[in-house]
Amino acid sequence: MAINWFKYAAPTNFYGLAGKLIPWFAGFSLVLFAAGMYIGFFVAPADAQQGEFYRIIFIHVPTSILSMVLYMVMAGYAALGLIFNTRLSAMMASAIAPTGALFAFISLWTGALWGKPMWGAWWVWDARLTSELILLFLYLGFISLHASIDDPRRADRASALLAIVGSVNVPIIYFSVKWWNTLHQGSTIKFSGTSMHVAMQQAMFTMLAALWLYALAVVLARVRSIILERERHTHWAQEVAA
Amino acid sequence: MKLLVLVIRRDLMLAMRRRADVLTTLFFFVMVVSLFPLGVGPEMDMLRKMAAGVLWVAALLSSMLSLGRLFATDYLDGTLEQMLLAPQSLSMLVLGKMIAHWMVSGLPLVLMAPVLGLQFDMSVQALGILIVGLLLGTPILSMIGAIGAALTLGLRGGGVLLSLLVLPLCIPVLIFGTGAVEAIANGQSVASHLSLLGAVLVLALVFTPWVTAQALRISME
Amino acid sequence: MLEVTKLACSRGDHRLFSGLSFRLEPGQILQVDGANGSGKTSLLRALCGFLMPDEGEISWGGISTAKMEEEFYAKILYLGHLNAIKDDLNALENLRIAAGISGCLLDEQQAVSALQRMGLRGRERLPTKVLSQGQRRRVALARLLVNQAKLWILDEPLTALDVGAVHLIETLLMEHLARQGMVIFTTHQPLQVPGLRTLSLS
Amino acid sequence: MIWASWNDFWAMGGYGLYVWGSYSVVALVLLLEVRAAGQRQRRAIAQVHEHKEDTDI
Repeated sequence: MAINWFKYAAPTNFYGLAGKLIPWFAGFSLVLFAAGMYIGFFVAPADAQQGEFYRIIFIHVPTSILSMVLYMVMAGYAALGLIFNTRLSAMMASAIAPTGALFAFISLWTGALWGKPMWGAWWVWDARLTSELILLFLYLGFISLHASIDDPRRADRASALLAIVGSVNVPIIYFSVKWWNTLHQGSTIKFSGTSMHVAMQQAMFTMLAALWLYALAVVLARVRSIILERERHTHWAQEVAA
Repeated sequence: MKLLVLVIRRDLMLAMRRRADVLTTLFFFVMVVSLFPLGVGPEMDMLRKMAAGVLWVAALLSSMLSLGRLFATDYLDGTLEQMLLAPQSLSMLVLGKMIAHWMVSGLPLVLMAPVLGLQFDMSVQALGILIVGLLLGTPILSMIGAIGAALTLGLRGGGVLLSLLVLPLCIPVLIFGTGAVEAIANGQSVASHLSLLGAVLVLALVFTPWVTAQALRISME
Repeated sequence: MLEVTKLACSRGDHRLFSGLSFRLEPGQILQVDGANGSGKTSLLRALCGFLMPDEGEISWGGISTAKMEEEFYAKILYLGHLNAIKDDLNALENLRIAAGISGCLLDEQQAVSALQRMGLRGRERLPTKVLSQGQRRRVALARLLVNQAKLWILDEPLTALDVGAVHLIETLLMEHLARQGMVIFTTHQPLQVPGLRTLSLS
Repeated sequence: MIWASWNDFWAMGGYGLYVWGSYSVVALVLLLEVRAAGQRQRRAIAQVHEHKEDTDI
């Protein structure tokens, strides 16, 4: 029985599929959250230099990684939506943006709280934190452009183009900020993965998986709402929303 | 090629008929730069250190200011529609508009920068590098700004939204431009900074006209 | 030859028309009529490629216009509600620039004679912002005289025109049709041209 | 269990403010996002019903 995957490219079919997947993603995400927190707080030992406050990285590092990955995934969907004119990809792009922006904000917040005991200041113009701040601006640009255009079709296509231009610029920005940072302060301490205790690594990857599944669940839920909003005048919507 | 020259001549002719708009961009640039010593204090060594940064940020803001009009007036009176129907490539036409915008808003900044640089007691070499940096950098601001102007065509809060979209993308230009001036001040070589700026300029020259053309088609739907 | 098959357009999520098919042969003139908001302008804008239709195909000589792009643009002349003239420039500059952008370079003499034929003698060098609405429409319509487009797409060309100008437009249309040109247009005022076909949207 | 007692756990080696400050904000933000997504879904369904009344008249 060959599953015709293209059937799910249609927003209306995707609505049902997403509905079935969300509980699984949400459930596994909670399980992994619990596991990650347990390993992170009850198994991983204190760090030699940083004592106990290093445990913030179990949230800071995964959210930074995911905020970047989600931006690229968003730009990918945006490109698909523009090139193949598929409405579902455009909806996915605008569904990912808020979650990506929140991850960028969380990464900045936890970065600041980690920076205070580490470097003695709430905000340090460290290369990673600065690039994360710029990534947050790119997200806000995407969201506000999409919000300020009334016609949904133009909103999707305009913000998609912005996401693609943004994704081309992200590496340039990351490089130039790192260049700018080494120019002024010399490179900050590298938190290389190898020197970390194995339990720390496990906690980090578990939290990363948990956050990734969480993002999937929230994005799918949001895309379902977007599909419903866009199809509200169709009979299909009336049946689904009965 | 003829279309490019035609569009540049057209936009320059229009700009000359509305000379005031050209001057407002320049006056804004001068005013913003002159505000900083009032805010930070007159100590010369402090001002010298931040001169490049102040001039570059002011250049960034004043080119944002005039970007709104790049397509807006043509959109309102219907000439933009006719441009979209031009039998030559729209990218070439858009490149013409970008060049015309740069000549009206970017070039005056470059010419005015040395005068303002003296206010900040910049050394002659630093001024020289600043001008070369601005010459390479301001066209990039016009080109990336044109993408924002095309995307926010006809939207309510267009001006502010335009800056929110475009400024993050201009950060590398700001970093390389100011970095070059700082390098010369510390006696290091500026080759790397300016070559990076040149690389971004070439990248922008190749991609932004096409992207802006796509943005215009999307906005004109 | 322009052919439209099963075209459907919508504005926002409101469907304007669907299943629209018609053909336009050289030398033919077609008027699109329908109540306000029935999608007349959207149809013309879809033909120009401004509006992406939901369904249906627009082809020119058998080739889809979406694929032809610039090649198709050389074949058409579109005149919308907006006059597409710059207020700061005078009529002469406007006409020469508009012609230049649409691909045919015009010397001063040709432009002046076109403007004079449109009844703008003596006003060629005045900034268009001082001209009346009717005169500005004449400046916009002067482009009909100076281009080689085969298909004219005119959206209410007669707005703000006096009786004299309407007759002038009618003669221009007939000359264009005589040269095996094609016209598709909308209008709220009557227009007498032999061989006029109408396509109703409502 | 690496913590001597529960209040050692909360103290987090003197850095409790920073660790729990960040984790509580993270939990808050994620919960708010989930709630917002739920609200948006309910509003979308309500919009469909509203639209249904319009077409019925």
